Amino acid sequence: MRYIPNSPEERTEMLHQVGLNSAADLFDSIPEDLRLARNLNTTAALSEIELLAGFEQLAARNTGAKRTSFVGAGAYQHYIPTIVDHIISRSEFFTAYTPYQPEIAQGTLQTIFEFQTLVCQLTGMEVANASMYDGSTALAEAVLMAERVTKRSKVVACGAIHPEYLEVISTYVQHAGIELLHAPNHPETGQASDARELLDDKTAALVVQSPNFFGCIEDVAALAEKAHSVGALLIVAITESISLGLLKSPGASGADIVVAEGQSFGVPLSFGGPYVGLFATREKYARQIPGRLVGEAYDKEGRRGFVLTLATREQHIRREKATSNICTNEGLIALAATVYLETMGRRGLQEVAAQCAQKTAYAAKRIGELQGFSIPFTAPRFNEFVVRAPLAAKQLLSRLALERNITGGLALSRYYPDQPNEILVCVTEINSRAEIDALVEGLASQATM
Amino acid sequence: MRYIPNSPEERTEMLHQVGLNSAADLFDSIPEDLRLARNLNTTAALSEIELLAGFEQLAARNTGAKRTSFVGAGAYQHYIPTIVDHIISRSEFFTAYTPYQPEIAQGTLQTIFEFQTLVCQLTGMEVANASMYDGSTALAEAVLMAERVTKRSKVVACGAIHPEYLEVISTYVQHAGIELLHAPNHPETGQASDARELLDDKTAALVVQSPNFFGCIEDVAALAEKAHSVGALLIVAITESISLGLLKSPGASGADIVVAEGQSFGVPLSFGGPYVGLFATREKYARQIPGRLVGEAYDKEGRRGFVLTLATREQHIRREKATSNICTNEGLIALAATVYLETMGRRGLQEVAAQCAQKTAYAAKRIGELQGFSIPFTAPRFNEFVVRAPLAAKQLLSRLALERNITGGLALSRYYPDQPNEILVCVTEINSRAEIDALVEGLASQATM
Amino acid sequence: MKSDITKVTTHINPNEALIFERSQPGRVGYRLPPLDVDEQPISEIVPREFLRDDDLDGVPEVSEVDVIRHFVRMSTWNYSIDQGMYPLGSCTMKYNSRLNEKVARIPGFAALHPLTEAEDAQGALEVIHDLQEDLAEITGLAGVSLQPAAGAHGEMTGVMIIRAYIDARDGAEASAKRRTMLIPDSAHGTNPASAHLSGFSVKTIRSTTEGLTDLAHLRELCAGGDVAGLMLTNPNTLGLFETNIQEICRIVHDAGGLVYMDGANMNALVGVARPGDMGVDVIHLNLHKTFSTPHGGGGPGCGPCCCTKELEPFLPVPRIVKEAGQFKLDFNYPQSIGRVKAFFGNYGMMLRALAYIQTHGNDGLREATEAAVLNARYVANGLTSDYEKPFSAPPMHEVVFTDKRQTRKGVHTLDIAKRLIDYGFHPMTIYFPLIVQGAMLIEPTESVGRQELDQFIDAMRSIAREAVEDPDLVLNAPHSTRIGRLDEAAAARKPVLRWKPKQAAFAS
Amino acid sequence: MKSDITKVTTHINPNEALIFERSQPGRVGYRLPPLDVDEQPISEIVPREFLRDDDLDGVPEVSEVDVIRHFVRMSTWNYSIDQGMYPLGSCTMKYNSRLNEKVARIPGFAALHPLTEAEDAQGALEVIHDLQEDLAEITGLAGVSLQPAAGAHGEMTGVMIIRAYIDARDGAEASAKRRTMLIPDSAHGTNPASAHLSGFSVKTIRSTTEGLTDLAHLRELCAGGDVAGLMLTNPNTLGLFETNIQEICRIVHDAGGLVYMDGANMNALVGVARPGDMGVDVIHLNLHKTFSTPHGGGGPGCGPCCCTKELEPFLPVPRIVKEAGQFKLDFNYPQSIGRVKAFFGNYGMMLRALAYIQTHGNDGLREATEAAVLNARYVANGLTSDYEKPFSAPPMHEVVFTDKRQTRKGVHTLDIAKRLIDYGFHPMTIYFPLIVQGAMLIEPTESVGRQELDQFIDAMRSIAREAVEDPDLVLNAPHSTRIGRLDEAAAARKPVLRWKPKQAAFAS
Ligand SMILES: Cc1ncc(COP(=O)(O)O)c(C=O)c1O
Ligand SMILES: Cc1ncc(COP(=O)(O)O)c(C=O)c1O
Repeated sequence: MRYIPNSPEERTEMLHQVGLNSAADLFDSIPEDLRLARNLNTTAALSEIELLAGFEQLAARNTGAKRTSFVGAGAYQHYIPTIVDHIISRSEFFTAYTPYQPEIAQGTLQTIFEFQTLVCQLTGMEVANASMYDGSTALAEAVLMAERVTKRSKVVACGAIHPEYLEVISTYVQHAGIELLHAPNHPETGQASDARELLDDKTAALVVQSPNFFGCIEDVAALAEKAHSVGALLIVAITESISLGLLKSPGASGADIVVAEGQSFGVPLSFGGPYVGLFATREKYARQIPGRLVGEAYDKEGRRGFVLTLATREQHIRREKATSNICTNEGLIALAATVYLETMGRRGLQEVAAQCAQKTAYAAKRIGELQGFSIPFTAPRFNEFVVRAPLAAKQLLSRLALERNITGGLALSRYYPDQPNEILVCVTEINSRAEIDALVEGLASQATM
Repeated sequence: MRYIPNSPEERTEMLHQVGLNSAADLFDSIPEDLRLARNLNTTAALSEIELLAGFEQLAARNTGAKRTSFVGAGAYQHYIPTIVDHIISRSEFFTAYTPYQPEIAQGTLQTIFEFQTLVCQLTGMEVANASMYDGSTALAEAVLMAERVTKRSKVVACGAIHPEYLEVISTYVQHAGIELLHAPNHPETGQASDARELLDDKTAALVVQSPNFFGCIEDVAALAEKAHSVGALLIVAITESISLGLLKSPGASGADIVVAEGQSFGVPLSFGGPYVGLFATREKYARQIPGRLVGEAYDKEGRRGFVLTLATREQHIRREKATSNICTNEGLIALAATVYLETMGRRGLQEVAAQCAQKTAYAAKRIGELQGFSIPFTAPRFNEFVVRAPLAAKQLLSRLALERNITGGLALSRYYPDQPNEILVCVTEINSRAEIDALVEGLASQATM
Repeated sequence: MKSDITKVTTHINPNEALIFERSQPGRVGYRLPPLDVDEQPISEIVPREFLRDDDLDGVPEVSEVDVIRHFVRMSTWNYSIDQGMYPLGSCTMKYNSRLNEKVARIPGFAALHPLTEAEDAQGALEVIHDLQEDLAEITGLAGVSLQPAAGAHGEMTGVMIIRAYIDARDGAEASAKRRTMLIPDSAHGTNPASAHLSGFSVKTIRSTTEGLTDLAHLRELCAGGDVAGLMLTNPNTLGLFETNIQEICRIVHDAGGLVYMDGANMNALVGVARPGDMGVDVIHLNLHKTFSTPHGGGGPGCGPCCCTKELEPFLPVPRIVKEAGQFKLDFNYPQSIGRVKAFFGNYGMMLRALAYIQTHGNDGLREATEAAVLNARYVANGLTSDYEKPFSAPPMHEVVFTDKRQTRKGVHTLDIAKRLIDYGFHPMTIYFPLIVQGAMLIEPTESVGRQELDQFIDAMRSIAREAVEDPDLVLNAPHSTRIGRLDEAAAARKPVLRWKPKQAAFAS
Repeated sequence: MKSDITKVTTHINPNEALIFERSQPGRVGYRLPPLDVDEQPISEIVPREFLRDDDLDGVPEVSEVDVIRHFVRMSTWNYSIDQGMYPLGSCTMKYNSRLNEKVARIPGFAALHPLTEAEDAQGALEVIHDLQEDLAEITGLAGVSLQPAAGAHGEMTGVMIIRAYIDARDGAEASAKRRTMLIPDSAHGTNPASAHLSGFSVKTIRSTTEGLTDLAHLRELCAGGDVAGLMLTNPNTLGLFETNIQEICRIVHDAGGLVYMDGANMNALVGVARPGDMGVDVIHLNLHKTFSTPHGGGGPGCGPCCCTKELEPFLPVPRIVKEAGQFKLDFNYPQSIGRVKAFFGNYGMMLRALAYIQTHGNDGLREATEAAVLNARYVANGLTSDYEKPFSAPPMHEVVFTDKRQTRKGVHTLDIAKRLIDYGFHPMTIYFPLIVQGAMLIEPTESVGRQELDQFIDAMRSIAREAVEDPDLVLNAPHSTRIGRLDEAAAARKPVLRWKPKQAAFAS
């Protein structure tokens, strides 16, 4: 096996050196009847040529990957600067472990420190951790943290949170004695309705996503004020982090915990992962944060370095009393996001966000003018919006795919069977005007059939 | 411009610091009337997205790149281990210059020393240089070196040398007062004919390619003996270096200078370049070698290192009296070849060569049995052979391409208009039995049309 | 076999400031295509009060060249697998194949949106399905979910499955009395943390002086009738195979509990023995350990959860199933614990792991296990003369030593670890497992050749000598790195967790 | 602006033996698909006497992991552009864009065979054609061949074109009397070497004390009537623009000669001035300098040859031409000097150079030139107080200083260069051009930011101080590298150019 340095001959010599006759002897401590007497029933070894051919064939059957796409809904296609992949492919980064030995891991540690800083700057918060698995688990952890911080057990979730995020929250909190309430969204605006009646002095947190699942920008400041008025925390979730280049930061609007999916920052769609969860909060809650934190430190000569810190929060020290069970996080993806953010920089992030908003406005305007189509929600939007079609969305979309090789959006019926005609459309800087116009024509042609 | 670190503001400050008002002032020493008053008439700046889309479109028009191919003739498709590209993409290798400062270039120097050693081992020679531009220029330089070494001016080239190599030799020697003679090949065997009548005491070198352009393995030992009998050198050229894994080394057969195209060692076809020329000879001629040489050296503490050596042969010291004008060579491609050779290793090189020979034998046998087709040359072959078709090769091949998406080989009429029906077919480890069978069927179907 | 122990020397290494300290107004590292739709005033699209008003103050402005140099320079400060042996016990730092990286970047996978309709993502779903089948075969456990993003996530999933199963089996009321999870004192911290997340209270099982689970104590704890399950690592974190595993499972099962196995150490078992055959009910795997998906400086991982047919109905949804040659998402598992992550999990890691399995082939998987255990045995053999080996049983894929002999001279595990750096090695895992005072847990993996193992053994022995002859040399190590030991206590006392512009640095 | 001059520190760095010293019988790093045709005895395919009989003795046997670690470790011994400023004068070490690397690897190009029929390679040929057009526009010279593989190769091509042109113009006999090529004493070594390859004898032109071509001497040499041409570098290798270029061309032309320009220094001119407009007849470019194709530790390069319409018929064949929207190979140039390389030249470099040109855009190309010249001017400005600047004229893209002041204390250019390494910089080009005693030729290029330029200036100044206060410190530099200065004299005296097995090492 070409990945194993020692040749069979060398291994035989080593076996003798440790006083054994055969490789089988290495497993003497395993009871005879537990040892597998046969070969595993997995494939025989493949060469690179065969293996690549096999995966290329599989990839070719992912017809969806080749289409012009307007699907977002928690995973977004954005331009990824070429250097991102080159840097995360450096042996020194991708084949290193968690930086437990700072003297030989400063490369990883300083990049995480930069990541934490960037997350704070973008979210408008004071502290951020070294990453969570993804946006959905970060949100679930935020809910658990709110319960720890407030010692309250009720959590109110605004309606238009990504349905899969809501499912993950429910899974996480099911044994934590937390009562999860859902506040409906306003049918016209599409924004969170006045949740005041659900909020009370038992409420640990009000949870809102902005822009929400339907693309509507929420009035975060107003919600923060409502939450704070009953002593609850406001948790803001963001699935489209590029929006932070244009929209007021949750921090500036009064959020107490901000979580986000960082995939939009230079991470390929890759059928849903690996992505990276961003987690930020107020300095006063720093010791309640789940996951790893990197901090500044100095050696005897006063040289600056960085180390994993506040470890007493974590499972390897606190065990069952830890702030979370997370250990391995999304290090390399956090690095990718860091490279992306530093490459795009201050002006690039602003321009990407502005282009998304402009192109989306253009698309929404043109689709809104189409015979038979309407745009139900009136709230301001960033780069996603709901379209109400004159026919079943699934049917319309599969025709669009077949006839024009366009994935026109997400049929909301996937999550809301009672909304068969609604499509969630996403437009980013990747979508050219020509593609948008093709989508509009495609929709028009379907309506008039 | 994102590749230029200093911002316009910074550059303005710097201009003032050096006492200038504008960028234009930087060019005061250029006469006014020579300064370009307009913008260059090249394209406006493109973003990564636009640029990649443009090149992808161009690439899509290279329909030949997508076909099953049996073309060799000096450039061969072989399996390239994935790690080759990863290693040559290391910043430390591909963004370094020629190793002029050994203290901070040992990475490059040690790899070149390994390259030189591997070339010696494979060719059976005693010294090898750090690379030439490619096989064709390496051969031309070999001819010039033979003239220097022997102080003789006549060079005899066996007939079946790659036509483009012959053209390059003619260009190189046209002003060197060298007379270039061509010895015809034997019509049945396809091997070099007895060139004895052309050899005399004015002959600097006999030049032979093996396997030759028609795929025939030459009797190098016999030719060496002929050359040496008149005091001439034998120069052996190899276009398919993989053959060295199976065939007797030129050194073992008495060659004095061996040059080869190293493309087969892990280098993509890339429409003809960059490739890498291998150049090896006898130790006694070391000071006559063109190009760079790396040698072992030690520092004060006796630590081993490597340096560029015997520089007195080279242009930067010897100027017009140098052994060659070459300066920049093919460093990174030599590195790729080194990675390839070390990854395949002793056994891998033997297996690749054996598979090429076996599959070629299979293909030749099946095609030879086809109604109307014949295999003109009887000499033993490695992985190429000539097929004589019952119709015009160009026509046959374009039909094969159209109907079966197979490039069946090279129409020899490209170089030999008097051989309209002949096809040079190459089979490597990349070509599966199924592909070979498809070629055979394809040929058969064409014959019976 | 004595080797030349100087694996490293010192050489110039670039310094590099924080990117925020490098930033210069007006520098840019990007370019986008010009906006191709008619631009409207942004405030007509988004009302002013919702717009950012800080102009992204503080976000760096640098050129592409600055970025490349920034990260390339910082990268040279890291030790990595590609530079050599990385013997972190319990972490299985094996070679990360370049081939697998290439596979994960094939556009047909990398550009595929997770909400693509199943019929347009058949290839991607087949990969998930095939990997599920392979992992089921390797573990001997039929039900598999690839959704968990890492080991701890898989633990949480597995423990929740146990809870849901018992709820269904005994009914809510009876189940409510079973809220105890048994965990050995040698277990990894994520085990109790995950049990806690699932609402269990943890009871700790003692290990015997041989480093194995104390059966008597286990029986005693099981007697209470409140035991929902046991979380066992096997081979355990001391690198020892739990020889009584069958008996252990019997005891727990008889007490009405289920057995969870932490599969982090599967590199000792793949192709040799299967947890399912041992009586284990549910397990998590670390694809980023046993199946070589890159650790990436802390992740991403992938922590599949495998369980018995009986527990399968409780696995997270969606399940990826094959019906009439078609691959589809199946949400119809009413007893499922629910979703633990958006979409399908860390898909890119699944591609790499499947490539690993197919590249090795069934014989290669066993060969890797044998080579890994042999390397650990070889190191154990080479160090016993100089270091205290607390347990006599032959180690599997990793071996634990202690600093007992060195402490006499005031040299502790931390010092030995730091001194190893001067010899060019990444230190082993230290002070874990917690039950072993001054533990040094060494896992070479199969990816190290004999010469380097010899270098490592020689380095460790040389350090043992230094600890006697020149303790200060060891106490002040490392001596060859760009920075020395950092004051972690001070860092935790007044944590600085982000960069701030100098003037603002004092505020807050 | 004073900067923190510690650009580097020292850190552990891996040692690594030669692969031949690491090789172990039986190790393998490859796997091929099984042979899928019926195997015959090899000797039935190739007669025994033609088969290898040494079993490839000595060729290494290592695993894939060994190979990765081998090269990754060795790579860390290199300095590279990605680590910082690389001010090698005349070499134009600018940023190598990752985007260009990606372009060159697009399968439609990378997998394309050079003998593909033109109609099946239209995209590839269009790239060649477009690059030819762009280079013609940039140089102001209409005829372009991309066939030469590097600068020296382009020189040979250009000089042969001059010879062929004169043969055609004057007839063989008269032409035979024109065999002198004039080359300034400051020229790069490849110039005379290339002239010699084309059968010319070289006469050297003096430079004036201002560092420019001595017109009087030029006139004198031209008087002989034997002059075929002049090979001039402009800006010359002293970094100075030949202000009299028009007059120079006139003199040579009047004498019946042609003007060849060495375009290695085009980074000072692109978008600002065009050789064609100056009267130059033929030029070579170094795409691996001005157009940023990576230097790769010594190559590959690409040295296009550009010439006037008049000389176009003599360019190498095949030419790539556009006819009725189709791109084709045109061999029909009876006066061509012939082919200088198999196939089309270093195609991969052409892709990168075109990507460079399109990424910059016409304004960006000029911007890069301005930034490059400004950076050189800035360095010149910063060093004049401490180092001897032999020529007063303002430098273009590079500037030459000497060790004149430092030699008083016995410190020479070589020592200053080696000491720069301790400060984290790659040294400048030293002892070139030959006419300047103790030359230090500094070319920062546009790819360096102001802070690093300041670091460089500070480092140089600090070395100047050290040369006075502590000369030995400089004389024994570098002090921070894994090896010290190597004994190159001894290496050349008894050259060891390849590894040999120990026992055999003495034989031969
Ligand atoms: C024994 C053991 N269990 C569980 C874990 C947790 O796995 P992860 O870090 O992937 O969450 C680890 C890895 O650190 C481990 O070593
Ligand atoms: C002025 C000058 N001319 C010619 C050359 C030769 O170019 P190349 O090395 O590409 O052959 C160089 C590069 O070294 C140079 O600096």
